Formats: sequence, structure tokens, C-alpha cells
Amino acid sequence: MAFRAAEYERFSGTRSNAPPWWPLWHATFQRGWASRWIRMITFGGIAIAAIISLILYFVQKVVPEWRAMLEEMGQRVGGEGPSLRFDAEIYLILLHWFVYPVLVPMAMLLGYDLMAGDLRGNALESYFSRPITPLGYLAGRSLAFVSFLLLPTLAPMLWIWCMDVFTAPAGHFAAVRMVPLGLSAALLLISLSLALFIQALTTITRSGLWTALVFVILFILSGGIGPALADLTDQRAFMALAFWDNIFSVANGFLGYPEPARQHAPFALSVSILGGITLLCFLYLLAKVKHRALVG
Amino acid sequence: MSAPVIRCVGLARWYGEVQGLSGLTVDVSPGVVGLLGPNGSGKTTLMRLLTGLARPTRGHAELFGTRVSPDQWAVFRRVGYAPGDDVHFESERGSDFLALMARVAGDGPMAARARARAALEKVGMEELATKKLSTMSKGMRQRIKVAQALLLEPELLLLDEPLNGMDPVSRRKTINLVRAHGAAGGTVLFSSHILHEVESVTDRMLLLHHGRLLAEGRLSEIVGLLERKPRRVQISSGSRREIAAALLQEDYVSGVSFGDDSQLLLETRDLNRLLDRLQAYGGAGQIESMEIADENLESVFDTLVGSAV
Amino acid sequence: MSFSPQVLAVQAYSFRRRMLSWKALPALMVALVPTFMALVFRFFAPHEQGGTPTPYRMYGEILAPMCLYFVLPFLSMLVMLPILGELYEKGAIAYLLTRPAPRWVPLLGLYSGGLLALLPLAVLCATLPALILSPISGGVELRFWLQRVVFLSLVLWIGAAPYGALCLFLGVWSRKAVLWALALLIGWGSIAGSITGPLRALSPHRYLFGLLRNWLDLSNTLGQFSVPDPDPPGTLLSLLVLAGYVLAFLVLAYQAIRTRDVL
Amino acid sequence: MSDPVLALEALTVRYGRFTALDGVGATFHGGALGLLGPNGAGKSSMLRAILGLVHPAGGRIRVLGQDTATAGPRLRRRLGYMPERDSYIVGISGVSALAHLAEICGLRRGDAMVRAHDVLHFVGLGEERYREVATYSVGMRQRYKLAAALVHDPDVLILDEPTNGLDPQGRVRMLELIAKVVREHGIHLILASHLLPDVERLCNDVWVLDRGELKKADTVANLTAAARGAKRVRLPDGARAAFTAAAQAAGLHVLGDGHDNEVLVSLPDGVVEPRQVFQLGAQAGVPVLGVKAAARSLEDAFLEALEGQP
Repeated sequence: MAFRAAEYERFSGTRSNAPPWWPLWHATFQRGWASRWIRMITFGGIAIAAIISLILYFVQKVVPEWRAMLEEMGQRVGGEGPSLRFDAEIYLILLHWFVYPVLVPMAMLLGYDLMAGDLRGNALESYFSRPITPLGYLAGRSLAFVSFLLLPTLAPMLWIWCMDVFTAPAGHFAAVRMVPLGLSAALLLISLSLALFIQALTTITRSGLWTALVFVILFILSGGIGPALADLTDQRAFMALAFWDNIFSVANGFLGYPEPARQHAPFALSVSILGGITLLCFLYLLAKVKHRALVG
Repeated sequence: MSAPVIRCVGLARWYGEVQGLSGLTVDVSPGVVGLLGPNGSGKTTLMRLLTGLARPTRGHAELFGTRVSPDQWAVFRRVGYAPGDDVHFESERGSDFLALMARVAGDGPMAARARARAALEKVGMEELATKKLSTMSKGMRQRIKVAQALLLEPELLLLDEPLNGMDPVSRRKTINLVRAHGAAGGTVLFSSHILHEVESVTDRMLLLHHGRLLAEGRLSEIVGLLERKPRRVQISSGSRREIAAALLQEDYVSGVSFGDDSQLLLETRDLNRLLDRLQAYGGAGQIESMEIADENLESVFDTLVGSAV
Repeated sequence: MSFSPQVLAVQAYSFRRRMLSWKALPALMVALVPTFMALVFRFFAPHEQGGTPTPYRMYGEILAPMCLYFVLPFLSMLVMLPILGELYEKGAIAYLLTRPAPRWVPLLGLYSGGLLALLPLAVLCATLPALILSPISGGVELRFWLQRVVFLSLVLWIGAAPYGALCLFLGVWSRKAVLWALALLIGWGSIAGSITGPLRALSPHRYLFGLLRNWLDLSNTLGQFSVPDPDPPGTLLSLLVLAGYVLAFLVLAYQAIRTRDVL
Repeated sequence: MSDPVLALEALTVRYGRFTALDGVGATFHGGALGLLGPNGAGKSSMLRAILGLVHPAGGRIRVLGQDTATAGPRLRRRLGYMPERDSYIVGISGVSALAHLAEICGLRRGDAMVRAHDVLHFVGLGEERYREVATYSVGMRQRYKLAAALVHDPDVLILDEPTNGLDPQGRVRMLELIAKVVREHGIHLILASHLLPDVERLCNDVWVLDRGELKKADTVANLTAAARGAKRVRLPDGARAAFTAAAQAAGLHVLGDGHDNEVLVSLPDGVVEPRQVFQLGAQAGVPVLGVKAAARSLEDAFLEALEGQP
């Protein structure tokens, strides 16, 4: 029987040439996936998609008359809001189903301890004494964050789109052919800005609880001020003050409805707001991470 | 006889299931006492119980005969405490922090400034104290902590790991402060991991292990109590074979072993007789160096902690 | 023996800490939200066509209640929660608790310092919107504006006292103080205090709104931010109830600071 | 001959207006180097500069023959750094955190996991490897940090205060681990420490820094060379006065040193023979409990180096 004490050994294997942010992306993803809540939300997104595609199948394939009936009903009830028509606009309604119960809680959960945890545990010192640069670090962490946000939103919605195209009557494809592109663009911008914004917030407050508090304050105050001012002034540009309205405005635009129903902010404004948030937060985070790494 | 400076009566504290201190009964009289023990042995818990920052699960502690409790605040005029954690009022300058502490203790603004300056001089930080605490190095922060403990010129100093993170220069300064406080009749209870530094300040110690008192008293007394253990004397001699052969005849020598070069290790059950015998060899120039092994804090610590597992 | 110099020393520290650090920035931004709304209202609302409230009513019936609902709880939390929270989090409170002074001395000092820091915020929050709105208010006399500004500042600051004391207590009592504060200040305060029901009588928000109504001459009718109170409390009763709450929360905080271990 | 492990040429590091290192030039050929200096002497800045975490305001650093300014981040695969402060990744077990850090240094996933396990066993954290590092005790965190510095098998180990906060047994174990890696596996060591006995134990070279300047670069052996034939004498309690009187009568200098029952005897020029000590003891009627050559401790040498220059 061989006996081997716990000894130090030199490493004799070969090393890979993968960029160092790749393992960071992977580890972040794994760590997120280990959380039961995050898995539940992901499955929640998939479940919503499953139900919707079932309904679509039923309405478009099994009892096709219902489709026309529903559209007619939607026209009568809908009034000013997005009407229920079986074209690209239906994805705007669907998006609501994914943003509030899936995207927002997911962003909160993920942001809760990601970079705040790295700052608390002083992990940056461990990272930057290895062959990873601040930019690589930020890329690895943020891409994992964005992946998590897209997994339960974009993926199920694309699945719904596939189901829709397969079950719909002929000619429908032309109406919705740009939807995947629009959805991808919209959700990518939304996820990126949300990911960077929440990370910036956690690095400022350094605590998940305070991040949650500031986030809730922003949510309540901006959500209240935006519509109130838009109402008082009768100018819908002020809707852009409500952080969440920008999400829908951007989605509207990318899906081909740049000037939809009047309750949303203008598309161009919302895109520049989200883009600005993304850029500012990115620059802030890069400076912060560099500062911690180089001067700390 | 007056009350001891520190008295613990069955003092115990658990954190949920985690043991902090279990049933410590000990009296400490004036002088410098090193508080020793491995990590997690209850040193910091003892400090917090003595300062009333944590409440005992059982038993109680007394300082100067006053039972420690959040309502017995007056006794803290006679006690200076430096916590072990690296915490501060980060946003304050060193001198402002000290002045604030003096003011909460009841000083007027001018008196508080003077007091802060005096304490800073003692730790040798009078020039650097205008820096913000958050920008100070660990060693400077430690010295500010010690200055804070000295602020009210207390009789009793409770210093939790005061040397941790200090550089050799400030360490020497702090050790001198502790020594001087003891020499002036004050009491210092200070914990440290660096045994040779504890040894250079005091030979009185209080050794905790697994939340219990393992040993208390002077080092030499404690060594004397460890009778089970044979004592060892290490000599180096050019004629070590002759000495070994001669000493093996004696019934009090239980073993000899040869080390590197000219080393000879003698094991005995009667140290005094062996030493007496060795004087003759020494006088005859046959011994180049001689040392009683195990009589330093490090080996006593190892023996006590090792045997108590 | 009087402890007031000691309390004042801690108060000065606490005030400085709240006012002169970047941590004051979020609170300042929350306090400026009504100002921002007033600015937008002044420069973008179509005043000529009617349909929008007059500036005077905008201030009294929309901005003032909104301050009470959202700005005040958030301000109290942002200023008061960290006071003891940050000291306990890492254990720096140990220095204060080992002073030869009873533990209510630092407690009172920290509390009053925080409350003092809230005063300029409350005044700012009430004054700036009035400065923006009064020039376009046409016929309304200056003394009415003055009255509203002074009283709104006062109500906000009075409201900060019980909310702040509650936050102080939560900061010692719980490690998840933020969540508790959110639930209690918004849930028990703003929401329960404006919904008719048995809880309403217990909510400090009801008495604060009572003060606001009496001092700003607001009608007890249904509005954007007001739910009529079938039995509106009088000024004296409101003040008494609020003072009672302050006292109760401070006593709770004192008990907590006496019994919580510093770890 | 191979490249020196570390070569500094007029290295200057500034943070804003503060100069942390001012024109330091020195070469470390290999083995174990101890960095000594009071707080703020520039030790940490030097380590950070070596790691490329701070860009020098002037001068050059060559690590293992490569210039840090041009070598790029991949050079850091060959360095293993153990920071002074705790540094861990929240939310994952010790072993996955280590595997993750090894992957960043280019190890493949399978290799990384195997090495993470092995290294944790080596530092004695085998039992705790599935726990989160945040739940470790002080001693375990120190050992975890050492494991993190070793997990990617560096060629140079850079340790900043590795025994800080450890209890005596933990300290001994930590020193043994470091010594093993350095002596048996040919990994070079750069050690910054306040604890001079640690440096004495592990290092062969020493650089003494003070306020950003290099005060001394020498070998440990040279620095601690025995001092002028003096002897340290151990006496029984209360016997000091008698022995001192006898020794002074014989023309020796007697100095007290810390302990009440230990004295330092020396001759103005010449060597105090052990025999003489025993004879003095016999004269004074006190047994001599111990006698040894009074080696200059590294601490004395260090303090002298600091005070030697204005």
C-alpha cells in the first residue's frame, strides 16, 4: 500500500490560453446558479413561456376562430392601451409578464452580493495579483450578470416567438419577422444598463441591504414622480423620469412602435437615458475597480 | 486587604452554541499580566465581559470591587480599554477622536484637547495625529487605540492585542509604556500572540484554553508546577562524551542525547543537583554554553496547551 | 451631576458625521425631490389653459402631502439608520460604551445630532419649492406662503423626531434594520396611517397629517394624496401622541443599547 | 547564470504627491528575501509594484528577467501573492474559490480543482475545504491565503505579513509550511514582516527600508553576527546583585536586560570566556543557570540600521 503525505507538489501540466475573464464569467454563473431563488426565477420565466405557448397553440391551431374573436374583443376593451392584435405588438404585452416578475427580482438578487461581496471580502486584491485586468474583471462579472438576466427573459420569449410562427396562419410571419432582433436589442440594452447600474449601486453602498433600500427609494420616487409630472405638464417626456418606463419605451421602439400609446416616454429619449446610464456606470465601475486595485 | 483589581467569579459566556468563556474564576492584583491562549480560547470574550460590552451568561466580573454592568459606568474612569478589532471612528482625525472621547468622559473642550495631546505624546504620535483615521496605517491606528486607553490616565489598562500590526519601532515603544505603567503600580492585562514580546514585559501570565483557565501566575512558578515533566539542560562542550559518561552514573540524570556539533542534552528529575554538578565543569572551562531548555514562555505554552487538549 | 456637555460633544460629532460626508448626498437628493417637481411644474405645466392646480394648491395639496408620504420616511431612514448601525457593525461603539458616562449620554447625543442634521434638510425641502412657485402664484399673499413654508418645515422636522427615534432603535435592535425600517416607516407609517381602519389610529403618520391639515389649512377631503379622516386629530393631541412615540422609541433604544452585545 | 529573481533600478513610486519609494535599486538573486521596515517604509508599495498593481513613477523592475512594464499581466502567473489583509470570495466554498483563482492563472478546470484540493490539504485545511472562507477563523484564513498564493504553482512567493494574528502554534506551523515550499521546491520567497524572528528563520537576504529608501541590503548571517564576545548569563531569582558585584570587581561590564534574572557581561575589548562566568558564580556563591554567546538579534540590527543614518 502506498503512503502519501499531504505534501506540496509542483504543477507539471500545461496551461490554457483562455482569456482570464472567461473563468470569471463561468464562476460567477455557477455561483448564481447555486442560489435556489435564482433557479426558481429562471424556471418561473420558463413556466410563463410554457403557458403562453400553450395558449398560443390552442388559440391559433386548435380553435382558430378564437383568434379573430379575441382580436375583436381586444379592440373594443383596449381603448387607448396597446390593443390585442396578433402581430408584433403582442410581444409588448408579453414583455410586462417578464419584466416585473422575472427581470426585476433577478436583478435585485444578483446584484445583492456580487461586487459588494468582492469589496467586502477584499477579493479584488486576490484577483488583480493574478493575470486579470480591471477591464477583464468587469467584463467577466457583468457578462455573467447579463446572461442571467437574459436567460429567463429573452430565451423564453424567443421560444414563444417560434411557437407563434409555427402555429400562426400563413402571412403572419411577415408581421413578426423583425421581432427576435427587436427583442434581443431591447433586452440586451435593458439588461446591460440594469446590471451595471445595480453593480454601481452595490459598490457605493457596499451592502446588499442598502442597495435594496436605495433601489426601492428610486423605484417608488421615480415611479411616482414621472407619471405625476407627465400628468401635470401634459408632456410625456417626463415619463422618462420613471426608470421603469424607459424599459417599455425602448422595447416599443425596437419592436417597431417608436410612437406608441401616449403613456410611455419617447423612444429616442429612453434609449439615450438607458445608454447613458450604461456608459456612466461602466466608467464609474472601471475607475472604482482600478482605484481599489492600484491604490487600495 | 483591598479588593483585587480584577475579579472574575464563575464568569461564563456562550454565543449560541459557540463557547466563548466557561466558568473563569480568577483574581488579578496590580502588575503587568499577559493574557495568553490560542485563537478562540476566550481572550477577547474575557476583555468584552470585563468592559461590560458583552453580558455574561453566568457568573460576574468585578473591577476594583465594582460589579461590571452597563449601569456601573463610573468605574470606567479608572479603566482604559483598547479593543482588539481594527475599528475606529474612521472619519475623524486621530486627535479629534481622542478629544471627543475625553469630552464624553466629562472634560471641557480645552482640557480634552490637552489630554488628547498628552496621550498622543505618550505613544509618540504627536505630529501624525492630524491625519484621518481611515488613512492611517494599521500600526498608527493601533497606537491611537493605545493612546485612547491611556487617555484618562487609568489605573487599569485592558489591551487586546495591542502589538498586532505594529512595526518593531512602535512595538518597542508600546512595550515600554506597558512596563512603565506596571512599574508605577498600575495594572495591565494585555493579550498577545508574540510570546517573546510578552516575555520581555512580564513573567506573570493568565493562560486560557478552550474558554477555561489553564494556568495563572509567574512563569517560573508554573514551570515548577509542571513536575511530571522531566527538565532538560542543554550544554555545548568539547568534552561532551566524558561529561555524558560521568553524568549517566548519577541517579537523577534520566537521559542524555547528543545534538549537532558539540551539543549535549541532559534530562533530569532534579534540576538543582544537575546544575550544581555542572558548575564544576563550567569552572574547569569544559562548558562553552549552557541553557535550561523549556524555561521560556514558548515551550511552557506548548506544554500546557498541548497537554490540555 | 449634569451630563449636558457630554451629550453636546457627541451631538456635535453626530451632526458633523451626518452633514459633512458623502453619506449626506442621498438624503440631500431625496430632500430636493419636491424642488425638482416644483421646477418642472413651473416651467413645463400649461398654466394658462387651466386644468392644472394653481401653484399655491400644488404646494399645499400635492407637494406637502407627498413630502409627508415619501420624503420624510426616506430622509429619516437615510440619516438616522446608519448612526448606530455603522457604530455597531464593526464595533466602534465600544469606545463610547466604555466611557465613564451612562449609556444614554452617547445615545442622546447621537440622536440629537442626527435630528439637528435633519433640520436643514426639512427646511430646504419646504422652502425651495415655495421660492420657485410663489412668483407665479399671482394673487396669493406672501404671508400665506410664509405660513405654509414655516409650518411644512416644522411638520417635517417634528415628524423626523418619532421616525428618527424609531430608526435609531431599529439600528441597535436588528441587523436587518433597513428592512424593518422600510416596513414600519412606509407600511405602518405612510400606508397604515392613511387607510381607514383600526391601525390608522396608531400610526404616527395620521397625527402628522393632522398637524399638516390644521396648520396648512388643507381640507379633509379625498385628494391625490389625502384620504379623509372621519375623526381628525387636533393639534394638541397630535403633538402629545408624537411626543409619546419619541419617548417610547428612545426608551426602547436605551434598553437595546444596554443589552445588545458588542461583538 | 540565470536572471536574478528581482532587480530594481532606481524604483520610484508615488501616490499623488506622496513618495512611497524613492529611487530604490537592489538585486535579489534568489532564495528567500526579507523586507523589513517600520510602517510606511514602502514595503507594501514595493510588493504592489512588483505585482504590477501600481505603476512606478520612475525606474524599472525586472522580475525573473522580465520587465514588469512590458511583460503584461501574464507574468503574474509566475507570482503567488499573499496579501496582508483578508482577501476571499464571498458565497463559495474555499476549494471552489481556490480552483477559480487557479483557472484565472491559466490552469484548466480539472487541473485547477485537483490542485485546489491538494494545496488545501497541504496547508492543513482539508477538513474545512467545503466551508465558506468567510466562516474561517483568523488562523484558517491565514492558511487559506497561503494556499491561494500557491494554488497556481508560482515561481516566486510574495508574502505580506503571513503570521499576523496567528497564535504561537499557528505561527510555527505557518513558518514550517513556508520553509518547506521554499527549501524543498525551489520557489523563491519575498517576505515582508514586522516579526523579525520570522525573517530570521526563513530568509537569507534582508533589505531594510525606511521612508521609501533602502537603508541596508545584506545577508541575515552578516547582520546577526555575534557581538564582541559578550555573554548572556542566567541566574537564580535574587542572585543578580551578588553576581553583578563579583563581575564588576573582576573588571567586567554588566548590563541588565529585560528579565530580572538575566545579565549581559562583556569586556571592553576581548572575549568573556564561559569559564570566567562560572568562576564568578562560584565566587559570588550563586549557581549559573545558563550562559550563552550574546548573539545580536535581527531586531537590534534592524533598529540600528534605522537609527544609523540621520
